[in-house]
Amino acid sequence: MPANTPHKPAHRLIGKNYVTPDLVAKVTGRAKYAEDYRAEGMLFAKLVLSPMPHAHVRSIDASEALAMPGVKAILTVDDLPAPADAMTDLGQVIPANKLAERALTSDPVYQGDPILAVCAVDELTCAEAIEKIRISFDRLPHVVDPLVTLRPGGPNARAEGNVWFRPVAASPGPGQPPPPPPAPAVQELKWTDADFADMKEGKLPMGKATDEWTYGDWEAGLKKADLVLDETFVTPNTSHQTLETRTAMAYWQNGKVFIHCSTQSTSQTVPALARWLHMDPNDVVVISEYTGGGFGSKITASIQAIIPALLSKKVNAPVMMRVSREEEHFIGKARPSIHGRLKVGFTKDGRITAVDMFVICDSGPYDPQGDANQAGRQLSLMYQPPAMRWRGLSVLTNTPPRVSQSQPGGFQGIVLMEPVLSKAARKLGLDQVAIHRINAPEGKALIGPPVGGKRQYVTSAFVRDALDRGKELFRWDERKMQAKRSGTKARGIGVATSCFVGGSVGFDGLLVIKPDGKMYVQTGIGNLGTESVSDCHRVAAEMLGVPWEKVEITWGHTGRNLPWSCPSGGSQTTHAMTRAAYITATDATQKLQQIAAKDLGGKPEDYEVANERVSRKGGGAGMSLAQAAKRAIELGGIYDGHELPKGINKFTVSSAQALKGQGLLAVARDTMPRDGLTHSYVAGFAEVEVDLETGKYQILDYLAVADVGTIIHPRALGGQILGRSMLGIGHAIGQKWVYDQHYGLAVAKRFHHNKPPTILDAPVKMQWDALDIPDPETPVGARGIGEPPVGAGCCAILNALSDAIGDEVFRRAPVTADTILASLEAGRPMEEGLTAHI
Amino acid sequence: MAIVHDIMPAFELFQPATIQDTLGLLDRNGPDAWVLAGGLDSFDWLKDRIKRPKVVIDLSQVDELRGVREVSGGLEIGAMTTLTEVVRHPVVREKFSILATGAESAASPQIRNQGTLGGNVSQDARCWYYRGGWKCYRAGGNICFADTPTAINREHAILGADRCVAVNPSDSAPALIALEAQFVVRNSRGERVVNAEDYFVGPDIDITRMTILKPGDLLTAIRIPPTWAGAQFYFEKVRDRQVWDFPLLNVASAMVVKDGNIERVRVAVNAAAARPLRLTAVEDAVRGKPRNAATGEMAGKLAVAGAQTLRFNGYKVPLMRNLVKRAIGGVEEAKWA
Amino acid sequence: MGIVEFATSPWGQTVPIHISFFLMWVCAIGGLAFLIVHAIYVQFVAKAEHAGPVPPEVSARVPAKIPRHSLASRLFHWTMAAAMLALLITAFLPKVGYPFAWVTYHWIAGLVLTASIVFHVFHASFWSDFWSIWPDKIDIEDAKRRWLRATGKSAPEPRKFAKYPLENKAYHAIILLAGLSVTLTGVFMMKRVQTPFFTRNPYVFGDMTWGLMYVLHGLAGVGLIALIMAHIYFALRPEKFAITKSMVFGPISREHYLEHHDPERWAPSE
Amino acid sequence: MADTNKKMDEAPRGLSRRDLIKGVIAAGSVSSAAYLFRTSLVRAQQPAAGSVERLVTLTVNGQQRRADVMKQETLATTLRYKLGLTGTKLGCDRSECGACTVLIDDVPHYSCSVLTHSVRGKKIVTVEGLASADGKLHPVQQGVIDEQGFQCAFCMSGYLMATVGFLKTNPNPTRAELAHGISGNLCRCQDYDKILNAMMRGAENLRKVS
Repeated sequence: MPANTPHKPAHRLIGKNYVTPDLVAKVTGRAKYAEDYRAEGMLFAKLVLSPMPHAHVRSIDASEALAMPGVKAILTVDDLPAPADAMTDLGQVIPANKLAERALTSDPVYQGDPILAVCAVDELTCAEAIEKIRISFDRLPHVVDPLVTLRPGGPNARAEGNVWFRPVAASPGPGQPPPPPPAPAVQELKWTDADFADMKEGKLPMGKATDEWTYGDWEAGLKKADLVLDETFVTPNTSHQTLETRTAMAYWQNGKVFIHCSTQSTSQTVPALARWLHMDPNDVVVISEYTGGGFGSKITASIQAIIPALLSKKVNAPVMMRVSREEEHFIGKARPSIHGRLKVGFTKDGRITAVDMFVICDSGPYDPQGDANQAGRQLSLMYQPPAMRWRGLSVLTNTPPRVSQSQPGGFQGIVLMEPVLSKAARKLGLDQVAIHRINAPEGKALIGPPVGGKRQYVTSAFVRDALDRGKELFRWDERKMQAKRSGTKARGIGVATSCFVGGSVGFDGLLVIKPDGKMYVQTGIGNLGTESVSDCHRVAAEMLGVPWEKVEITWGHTGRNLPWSCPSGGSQTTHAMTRAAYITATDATQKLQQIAAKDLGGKPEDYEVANERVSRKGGGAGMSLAQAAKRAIELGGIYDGHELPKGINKFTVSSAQALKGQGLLAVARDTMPRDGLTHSYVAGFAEVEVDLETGKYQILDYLAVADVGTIIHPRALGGQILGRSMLGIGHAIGQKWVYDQHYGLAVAKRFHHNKPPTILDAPVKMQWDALDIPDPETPVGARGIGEPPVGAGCCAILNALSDAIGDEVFRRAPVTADTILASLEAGRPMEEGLTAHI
Repeated sequence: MAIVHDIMPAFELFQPATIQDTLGLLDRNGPDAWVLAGGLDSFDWLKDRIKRPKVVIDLSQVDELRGVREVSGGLEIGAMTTLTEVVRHPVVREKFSILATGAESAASPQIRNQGTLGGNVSQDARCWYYRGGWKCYRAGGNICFADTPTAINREHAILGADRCVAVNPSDSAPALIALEAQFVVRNSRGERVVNAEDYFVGPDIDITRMTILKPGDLLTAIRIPPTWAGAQFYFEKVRDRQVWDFPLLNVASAMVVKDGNIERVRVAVNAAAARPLRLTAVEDAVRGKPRNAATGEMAGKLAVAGAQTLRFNGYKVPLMRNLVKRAIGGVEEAKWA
Repeated sequence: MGIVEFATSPWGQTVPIHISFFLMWVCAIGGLAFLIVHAIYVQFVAKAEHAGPVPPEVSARVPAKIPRHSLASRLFHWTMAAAMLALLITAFLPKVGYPFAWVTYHWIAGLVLTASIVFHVFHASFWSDFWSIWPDKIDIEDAKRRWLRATGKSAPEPRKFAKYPLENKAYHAIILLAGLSVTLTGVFMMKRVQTPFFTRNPYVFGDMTWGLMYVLHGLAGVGLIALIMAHIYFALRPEKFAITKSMVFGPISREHYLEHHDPERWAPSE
Repeated sequence: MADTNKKMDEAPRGLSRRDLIKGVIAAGSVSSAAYLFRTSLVRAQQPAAGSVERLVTLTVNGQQRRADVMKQETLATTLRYKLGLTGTKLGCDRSECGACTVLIDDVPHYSCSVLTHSVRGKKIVTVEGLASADGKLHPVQQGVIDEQGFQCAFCMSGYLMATVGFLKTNPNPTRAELAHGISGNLCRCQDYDKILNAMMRGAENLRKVS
């Protein structure tokens, strides 16, 4: 629970707890998730997944199945529309990636790749039909370990090769604008046996990389360092394992397809589904009022959501495709693992002089992941090395598709660096907090490699304040004095800092103040439990002086005239959509002022909006919002949405047009300036107790202090901070994949195999706090929080473990009892450091 | 034939009300019959469509199989008594607390509310290859996928392996062995009573079964003699997650100490082999010795003699050594200033 | 119920894993049936063969005892017999409902059998008359003659045997085939269990290859049940008992020699 | 078709349970139709001891509900697809996550792993049965409102039922005891700290009213 519940007394709503509009439906079980919908005549679909990690489907014989009573149809890759190009907001065409994932395939590239779907009157019939289908495969070479495919003569995960690379962009013709960056392609890359020599002493081999950037003179930096550490660390592949699987139900009506799916975003899911279905976005309706978790795996639903849609068209009836937990393990996406090796130079007082970073990202069989590069970027921000070289590869393997997971890449970067930092602190005899503090970013801190000759910087950072606040709340210095050993137990404390992108810009807001005096807010933000779907609009209510009880929010159904909102992922929403709410409320305020001026005389700026009224500054004449709304309808034009401003997204335009004439309509796009890239930060503190005779450990205490700008909704913020901290803690204590490399098949497909933490694995005590210092580059001052707690949670635990039992125990996460016990027994790291998926 | 999981195949269901009717049904259906107790192990097999019994005999309605009865200082626990009922039973808590501790460490509250003592001791191996439907020795095939150069086997056996290296995951079994419990097995031809440790079979004897139960057999009750009532007990389970997880290893011991010396003792471990192991060599070695750290050390070393490790389960040797050491010698509690 | 049992491989492919074990009953019963039929045949149908008298000058040259099996070959035979019985017992007793820890005994006996066979092949090839155990032209011809005479047709009288009767030779050929199949596949199978010799690795062959090996091992194995039954049966038959004794003590008697063997084709003590 | 879709468009706006159930029973009977032409898997035998009827009456949330139940059908399936009580969620269908937790005679069970036929004559309570008829929330539900517990809430109904069941055996638990009592449920948002706040508050609310 919050150590102290901070809030801004100046605000009426912002910074205050409240009951979110979706909560009662949730506690009563009335909240409907995709699978909770039923329709007369609804049919069911079931997937058939590839039993092989890499194969070609020679033939499918479904005749016997289709002859069974109750079996309606099967769907294969031949029934899918061709992959469509994507179009950016700027109208830039991104050509379809021929190697990208499709909903179904005849060339499975991982165990679990969906091959076909069967549609029948019920699931039992589906299952019995599937067992009558004969599929003949040509098995192809497979690889599930990124290092194995890089070995000389190692197998490739795909015919095209085993690594992603980006071809050099063609130089623009004279007077031509530079062409869009070329799409990444796959090629074969094998290292030499000499490259692998390092593996003997447990170091990550560093052969040819496909990508590289540098800034500063990193070689000189390492030379002049008082201490240079060369450390290898491996982070785990972890499935998102949202509790709700990506079940979807679809039906057609008057040429439109209605898709009930599990998605993080609402508005943003429409163009995605439209592209997969090769349809006009206006003919796609997304219904998702409640989503059972995403963590990055459902940012715009999932491509398999088109399967029930296509089947429904085929059989002319609603089709429900319930995705089982095991199917979710395969098609549900995962965070890519990173094998990393860092050479880091330190001065005596702990300041980093330079970082030389090498990372291998297991990108899975499909789209290239940005994690490798993002790991370097976020490391460069979090620890501010004056000079740095980053080299990386995105390797293809025959394992389930990867996608962003909370703090994508940033997490891995932090996890590679933190153990090095705390080891350096021990070697240099420095305090862990001190070494974090001296390397922490402040103000407009620099990030990443130069772009156009100049390094970019962030909007703001107050990490030192977070460390100081945490140090005090956690009674760090007191705990440092404690005994480290007693009986068969050892205790240790750890601190870690973490950062990530904290918000984007440029999205729309849309609201209507109606003659009933209520404010009707339309939102395309997804409702996946972050509460931003309602939190962000508190800003508009605050600014327009509307009591929260008089705010009606419409969300979760794109048939209900929603604006173009940001994707609900990557910690963008709070930042992007409080800005959109702010600009929209500003638009409403101006219109109210103009209406008041028209009716009551004077200039618009003579009027102010407060307490459900627009009235002359310093008291006097005014009118209620209800009256103003009525006038807006009479005035028409810009006031009730008959005229819409330029620059708003076409998605928003059609929604606004549908709402015109109902009251005072405010609609605007966030075009406000921002100097720097928005990032958020968390400092995590942990204490652990290790049983030296069993290797088991318990997390006694955990504290996270967040630097996320203005606090909008304390309880939701606390939930995000501690919830995402737990996600990181899960990576520290147990979450993993397990593969048999001979067959290239997963043996761990169940919760009790993959080990998502239970309530009893959570720290005995958890606390959170937030600085509540507004970000100077955004009007409300709020930044996103979903991502940075993850790395802090994981690494505070790892560092506390090293504090308790030393540096010679583990070389990878998760750290489990078997590793600790075996290593303590042998006095050196006993785990297989570099083998994937153990 | 394409593979599909997560849909239970249709089967014929019987819900007999008496043991007699149950035995009749078992006889009539022979190997086609699947006995359903709590169902928490069974439903995995059925939902994965790996096991396809024609007939499922659900014991949920057989009241004779439920409940804890006190008999001559000891207890008779019906096989269908839920783990929660066992854990909460006053006499179990008072006299045989090790059984409560063991049973309570199993799975999760909901599972203990439904899972039965009989089911817990009779559950199948949890080797993830076997459970994944891979046709291994235990599944009637001719290979062990868990003991190969590429196998991931951190949870597998260090003792008593024979081709199959799976372990028995029961948490209540070692406690029952320590308590010198007896298992009552009935079939249409009559009743037989076996010692707890003899209820389980290893792969050397029968590679496809975990227990002595054959088609037609029914475990009806577990008897706990007064022998160890109120003795000094020790139970510890080491697992990855603190709830809903199987043991990496567990140990149970019952001990009577007279003026500092171990007078009588029984100790058992599980998840070290395909059957819960009673450590008779350790028992003989420590009998009459003072209960102290030294005796514990000796017991621990003796316990792991002859252990054979696989690629990833080497840690189980020190783990078993230390757990037995604690069970015999006692634990040194941490004291934090 | 098929002869071979199939399973689904981890990749979802159907592969053979071993024979159906009902085949062991088929062989056992088949073997038994053969004994009974043969016993009846010999008792009631077969006419005693009266070979022509041996010229006295020839018989005079025949010593009282004619060595039939060298010590080496006798030792080999009995070692192999012991190993073979051990193998059959360890293989099939658990299958018929007497479970015990059989695997270690089985592969040890298997090694003994393999070693003894290797020894035998060398010994037979270089130290004893290698060809004496293989059927020759005369054997075939005489077999025809016997058949014709047995079926009441006229044919010249078959000659006496050389060292080994045809049945003996045929049996040797079959059991050699079976023996080589089980031992060869068996040796590979040791890669699949824990032994002091190799690190366990079932992946030296593919699922399909292994499956076929298991089938071959099984077929040869159950085949041996019948073959061994027949072998023991003949060893105990009164008219063959002299030979059985010779497998223990070495020589056969002058009388037996003169009655059954053709000094032209098998000259003793050479 | 048309009015079906109308109904489904309204559904998020919360259509009355009775309406939904009508639709669902209809849907249920459609999906059951497939079984009608299935013959028993074992050779036809005269009703032996313990043979079961497919039509059963269940006591759910105080109501008697008739349903046509397959032999292998789990309680979760019956509740969700035959009786329209979709508040009970399926997170894993493998008794691992607890999202399907319901009370059977006041004891929390994973309804995904209970044969519907085995609960004939037992008292079943689902999340829909917690609030009183007049819509007043159960004290434990109120605890969630008071503390804004949970995030995506897919696990919530399971946690509510596990907590309500646990509090019947221990009405005044410590935070640690409660955590242990509801440890059979998984939250992937891992809002465990806030969940415990909410459920401790719920326990307090419950003690106040009783």
